[in-house]
Amino acid sequence: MKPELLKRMVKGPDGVEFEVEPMRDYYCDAPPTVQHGAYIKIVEDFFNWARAESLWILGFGTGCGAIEMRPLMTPRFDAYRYGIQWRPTPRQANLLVISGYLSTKTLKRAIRAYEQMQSPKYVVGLGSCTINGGMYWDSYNTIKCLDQYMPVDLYITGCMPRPEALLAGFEDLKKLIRAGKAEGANQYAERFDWYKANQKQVIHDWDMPDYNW
Amino acid sequence: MDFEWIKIPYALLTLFIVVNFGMLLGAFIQKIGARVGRRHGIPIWQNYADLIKNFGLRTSITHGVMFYLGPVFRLTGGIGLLLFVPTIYGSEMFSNLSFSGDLILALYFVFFGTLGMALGAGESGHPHAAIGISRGLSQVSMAELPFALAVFAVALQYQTLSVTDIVAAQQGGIANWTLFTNPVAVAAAMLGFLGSMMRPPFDVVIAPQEIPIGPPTEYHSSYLALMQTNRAIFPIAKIVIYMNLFFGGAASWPVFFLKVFLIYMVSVIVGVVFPRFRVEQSIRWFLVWAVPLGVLSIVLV
Amino acid sequence: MMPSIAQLAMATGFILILIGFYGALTQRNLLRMIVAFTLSGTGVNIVIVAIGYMHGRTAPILDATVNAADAVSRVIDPVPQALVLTAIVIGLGVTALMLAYALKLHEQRRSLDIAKFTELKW
Amino acid sequence: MVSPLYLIVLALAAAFLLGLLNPERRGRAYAVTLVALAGMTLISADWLWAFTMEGIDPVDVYTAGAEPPFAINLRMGLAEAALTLLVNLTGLLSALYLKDVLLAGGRRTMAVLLISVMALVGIILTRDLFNLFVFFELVVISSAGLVLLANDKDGGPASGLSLSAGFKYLIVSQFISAFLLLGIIFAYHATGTLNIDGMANASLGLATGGTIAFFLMFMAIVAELKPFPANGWALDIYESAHPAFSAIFSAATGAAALYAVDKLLLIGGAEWLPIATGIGIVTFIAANLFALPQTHDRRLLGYSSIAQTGLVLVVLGQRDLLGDSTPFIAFGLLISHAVAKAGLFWLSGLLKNRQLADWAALRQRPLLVFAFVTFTAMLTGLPPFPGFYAKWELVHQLAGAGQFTLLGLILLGALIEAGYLFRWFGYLMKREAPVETVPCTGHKVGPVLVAVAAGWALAYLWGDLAGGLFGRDNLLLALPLLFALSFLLLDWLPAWIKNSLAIAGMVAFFLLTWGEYDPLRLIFAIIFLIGGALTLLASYSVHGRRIGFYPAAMLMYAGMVMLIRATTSFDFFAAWELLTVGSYFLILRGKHSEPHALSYILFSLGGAFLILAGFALAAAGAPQFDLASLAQVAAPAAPWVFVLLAVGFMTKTAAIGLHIWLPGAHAEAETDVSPMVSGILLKAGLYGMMVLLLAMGKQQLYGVELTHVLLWIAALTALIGNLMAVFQEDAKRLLAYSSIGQMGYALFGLALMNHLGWLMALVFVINHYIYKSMLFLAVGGVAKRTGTREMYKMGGLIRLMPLSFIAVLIGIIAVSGVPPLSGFGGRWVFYNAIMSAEYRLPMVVLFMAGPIAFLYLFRLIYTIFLGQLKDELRRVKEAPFWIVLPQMIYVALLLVFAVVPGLALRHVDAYLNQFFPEGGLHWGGGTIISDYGYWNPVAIMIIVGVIFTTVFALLLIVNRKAQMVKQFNIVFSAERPFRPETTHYAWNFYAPYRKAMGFLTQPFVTRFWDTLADLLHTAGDLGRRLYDGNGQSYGFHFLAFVVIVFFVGGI
Repeated sequence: MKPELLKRMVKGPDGVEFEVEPMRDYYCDAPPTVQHGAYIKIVEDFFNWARAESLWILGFGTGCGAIEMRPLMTPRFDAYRYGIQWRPTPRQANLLVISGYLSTKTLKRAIRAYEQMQSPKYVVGLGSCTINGGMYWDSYNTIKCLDQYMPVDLYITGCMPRPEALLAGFEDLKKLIRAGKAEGANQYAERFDWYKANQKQVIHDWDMPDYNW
Repeated sequence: MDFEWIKIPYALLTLFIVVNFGMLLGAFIQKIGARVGRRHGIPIWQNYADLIKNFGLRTSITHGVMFYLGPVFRLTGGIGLLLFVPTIYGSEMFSNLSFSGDLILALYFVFFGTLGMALGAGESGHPHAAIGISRGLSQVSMAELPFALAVFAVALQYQTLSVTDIVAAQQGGIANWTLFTNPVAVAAAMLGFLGSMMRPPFDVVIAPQEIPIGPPTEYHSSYLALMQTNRAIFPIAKIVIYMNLFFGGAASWPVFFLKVFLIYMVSVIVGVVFPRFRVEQSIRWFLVWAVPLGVLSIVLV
Repeated sequence: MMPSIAQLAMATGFILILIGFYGALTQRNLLRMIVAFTLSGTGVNIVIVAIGYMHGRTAPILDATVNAADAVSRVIDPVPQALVLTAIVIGLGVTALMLAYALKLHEQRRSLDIAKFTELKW
Repeated sequence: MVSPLYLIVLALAAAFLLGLLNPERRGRAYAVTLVALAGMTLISADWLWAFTMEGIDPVDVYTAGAEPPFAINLRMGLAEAALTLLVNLTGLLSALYLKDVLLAGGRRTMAVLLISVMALVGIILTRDLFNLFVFFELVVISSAGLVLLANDKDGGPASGLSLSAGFKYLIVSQFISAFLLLGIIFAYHATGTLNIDGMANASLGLATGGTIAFFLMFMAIVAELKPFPANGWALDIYESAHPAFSAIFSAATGAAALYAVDKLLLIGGAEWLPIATGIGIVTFIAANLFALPQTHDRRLLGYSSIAQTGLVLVVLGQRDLLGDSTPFIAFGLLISHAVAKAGLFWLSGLLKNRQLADWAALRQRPLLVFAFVTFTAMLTGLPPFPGFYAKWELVHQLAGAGQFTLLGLILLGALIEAGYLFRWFGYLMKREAPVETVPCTGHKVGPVLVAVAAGWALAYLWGDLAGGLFGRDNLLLALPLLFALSFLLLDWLPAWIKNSLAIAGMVAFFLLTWGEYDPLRLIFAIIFLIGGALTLLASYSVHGRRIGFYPAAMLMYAGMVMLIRATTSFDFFAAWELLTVGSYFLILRGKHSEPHALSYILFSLGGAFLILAGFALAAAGAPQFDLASLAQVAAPAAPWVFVLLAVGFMTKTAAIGLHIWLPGAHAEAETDVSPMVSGILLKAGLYGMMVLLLAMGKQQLYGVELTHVLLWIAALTALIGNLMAVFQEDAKRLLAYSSIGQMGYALFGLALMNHLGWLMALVFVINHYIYKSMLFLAVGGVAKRTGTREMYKMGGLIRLMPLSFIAVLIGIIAVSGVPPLSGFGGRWVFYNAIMSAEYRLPMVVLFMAGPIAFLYLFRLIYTIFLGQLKDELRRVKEAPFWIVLPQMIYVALLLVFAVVPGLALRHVDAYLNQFFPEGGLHWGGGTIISDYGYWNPVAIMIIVGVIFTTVFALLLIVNRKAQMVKQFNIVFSAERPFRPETTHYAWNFYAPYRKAMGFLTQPFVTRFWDTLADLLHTAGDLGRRLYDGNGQSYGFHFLAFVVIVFFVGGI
């Protein structure tokens, strides 16, 4: 635990000393809950259509695959015409693209970013490294199987997958969403303990709350 | 000029038209921007999808009361601004709620949403939000100045503070527009306009990667939806003021759509051509180029 | 023309005063300063007497030679004489006081140099 | 009636009797001394009674059975009676004070004291020149003896000091006596008489050598007044002698010597008056200047004594101009000086250490602090003391006669004097007290208290005298002032009782008098009285006795009430000074407010002097005039009157250039004082401007329209005030600068000189009172809880202090002028007002200032209440109830004033019609209509409310399940924040703005005033090096003085 997260005694302006426990005082520690869709199916379908047509990707590159996302914004591929946009903050993003191998160090950040997104939210794994570690299958500091750590809705294979493959993948994701099958967030909430245990197994300097609201 | 109940449905009608126009206009403008970069750009209905999606998100968080109220202030500011100014000249129906105040009311009500939004973003506790606000307020404090001077010049020119009267004075041909009767004031105001539209070169306030979009960095879901709605209304409400003061107002909806679009295009064209200013650069730019014009316009009236 | 005795006395008086002042301002020794002041005091007294002097008259003492009846026309002005007496007395008092001061100062500081007593200033 | 001769006889007899007593029975000798002095005092008092109450004629006493010129005669008149009473009483009290010293020194010491007093009485009574010389010599001898008293008491290494000082004194006296004797004998030679009246009749100046003779005498006697530069010896005596002797030396010797000069001037006639004036004014200025760098208390008092004597000499020198009021003025100044200086010297004897800052020890005894305050007020000529009346008369007469240079110099000198005196008082109140107990023995404190009592008695007396002379009411009988002063007596009560009394008194006074005000004044009356009572609610949060707070606060409020009730220039000015002093004491109460309170009082007094000069100029020789008749001031003087008064009033509104006192003063003041001095006090300046502008309207000076200049000043004030506020880290300083800006707006409105401009100013007056009081209370409450005023050290307090947050939120919306709150009303009226204004360019500056307000307002609320909560502030509680309560009342008031501004403004609007018939507002239904636009506050409030509620409801429905998170649950680029301190973006919040606009915030004004103060200080420091401590130099100074006067005076 980093020192700034340890309990500490502080003295208030009135001279009274009291304890500050950062993990409790500074972070919300409520666990995630399963969120149900709209009660009326047609409404939920409508929302799902909108979700599919408005995919906001978190601009966060984890590995070499990040370089394949840039061309999507260029005139050649122009992902915007499919309702795909990039957002700089996880609060406003729905789609987390794990672009390539994920070192344990980056995993921590990826988890934090993922948990700070609002549900429904989707994860797309890019390239073979996210599926089975790829060429880094025996590396000491990359994870091999992304879906042990966060619920992945879709993998796009390749090393690296070309932008066209990404576009195709996103189209597939849209279909999943429209079909109401992209419920990764709920899956994460349901199997929260399992995911956490997996995550903590590889992240040794766990210096954050269990769920990053 | 007094209140009647019928004004409420009329005002709601204006609101409805403007919201939709704003959504489509926003997307259209983005498409134009995309075409400049030789892309297709977003579909024309993209804003609707985004809005619905954001309303339809299942979770949200809140940092506190002001965080919650921030977007409410913002949208109230946008709607209020729109409704305090008559939209269509000569139409009792679309004079909205302008009986409650004149031009000065509109000018100051602009800040209602800004202030509320700044407070909400402030409560999120995110330093980037605060940095963005710091930049935004700094820039706006100078960008508003040429506009305010121009407005004063125009009010002096027509000897009234009533928007309706100012529009009335510009009727009877294009030569009567303030644009031609008082070009200096209009030039000053339009330079100020560039600064208040949050488009390049004056968009360092919402620098997307440096301070992830600044003030709204913590906003999401339905909060963001409210702000998107406001984003459709507010620029138009603002442009309506410019249109009424400087460009002869609009006597019908088609003219309205056209004029608003063209005025909007001014900032778009400038925006796609020029790179970004730093805050102090833009303040100096306004001080050196726009403010003297505003002063000149006051002196010349 | 020969100056009259009164003019001579007056000139002497003023010269004494000036000498006294000069001495008081230039001599740093307290005792010398006191002497200088005594000189100037004497000068002042001489001037006073000289002012009261009238040519050909006698001292304002009523005795056998001067009777009360014609005193007014025969004696010199008595007032300056009276003043001089008083002034001498007072001068004596002040001189004594200054000497006492000088003594005390010397006791305390072992010095009679006026320039040494400048702790109080500004 | 006892013959005045007995004054001398008694002293002599007692002195002889002492010689006969057994040297060991010291107590008996002391008793004899006291009895003799008491007897002398009684005789003088008896005569004074006879002259004042029974109105008898002056009495001549002939000695040796002959009339002058054949014998010496004494005269007892009113002046003599008063002066001998002063001398004897000072002698008596000093003898009391010297009890230990005299008992130790024995009968000889007592005899010397008696002779000293006797000689002083002789100087006053005698009408014979040579006799005068004798008495002077006696004074010299006895003084030289008494100087040494310090030896016995203090001992130690400093004991030799008084010895050398005494010797220097003797050296100079030798020169003086030589001159005096020579002068006397030549004068005698020329006129044949030694009698003063005889010589005056013989017109000495016409006789051969007469002028030189008089010149010599005059120089000698004037030298006894310690004129610049022939006064180094006196300073050394003041510094080293026993304070009780210094009291005599300053009060009694000074008075006697002045009277001697007065008598001498009878001989010299009118042609010598300018020389006396010249010597006096040079001495006054020089001594005050040299006192500035002083740190030794007694030497400082010495400088001040010299200065005061110089001032009285100026008055004597102007007596052909002042005519019958000369005694009134001269005595007013002299007696204030004597009582105060004696009291201060006695006070200094109670303290061990001699540095000014060591006087902080006096704080142990509030009564003595009060004594110090009384003396300081007397010396600086503050109401209700005699010096105030004297100053008023003097300035009026001088201005009436066109003596502007002299007038200016006198005021300058007085300001410098006030500077070092108040700086000293600041030390006393604020510096760290040395560890020593101030003795409280009766015989030492008694004289001080007698002096205090005498001071207040004289205040009453002069009030009466002035009342009789000029048809005024006695200031001390004014109900508000009496009410304020009564808190001095009640100061032992617990604070909450006094607070209740104060509130009740203010409300009651308002209820009693509210019918008497016109609408304009009514608004100010409401703000001063009811508003004041409201801010006092916050004072309930302070427990204990709170010594000194209520007299000060009530004095300020009394001054303000008297200000709006004043109808004549005199009443107005007196009220102005009272409120200045009261607020100064209030401001000084802050923890670190010493330098700020000093700059406040200096700017205020400087301003007050300008006002005084302006009134004097306008009065054109009359003792006072109706404020309304300012309008009739004739052309050449009128613009100058306008300038003087306007600048004077602008010191209070803190217009640019005169604003540097405000930020510190307001920021360092106590929590409940800040709203008083900001929300309420500043309005006094505006009120002054209103009175001025209403009466005088537009004035032109050298073709420049002064209201135009005012517009520029106001606009720049608004701009700089706002801009400076943006860059403050200290919350209260931010608010203080914001006040400067707001006052700029209000001043701008007034300077517009049209109907709506004035209305706007009034809207600002009301609004500024409400929101600035509220904000200061809120911020003060926060600062109280968090223990800091630095905003970046706060943050995230919204949940802990929600009520304070609401107050600040409403406050900043109102200040910024955003609809629907009341600030918008001010902006709307402003825009309508400038539509018909004649000048446009100043508005550009004002426009620039407008949006800047958003910057600092947002910073205020964000850095304190939003953002990240710090570790140590996690347990902070809401501000105390009594601080929150008034805030909530203000919130309600703001809302009410926002919805129905007509409640207050309608009446003012109607009232303004008689001054500005054009351009009023039309109040129809809910809509307010001007010539140019319209505004419906009710509709705005409803519309905004409805839209807001609807949108809010929508959000509530959609967003009903929002998860409440904590402060570190923010997206931090996929990291987490380190600590709240590093996450709260607050310090240097507007860094980019500073880059762009910081060049406008260069502290030019501060630098200007600092440089000016430095220059004065350096000048004083250089000048005083003249007094190098060498006795011979002092002798030389005297001779040089004579030569200079000879040549400059053109004799």
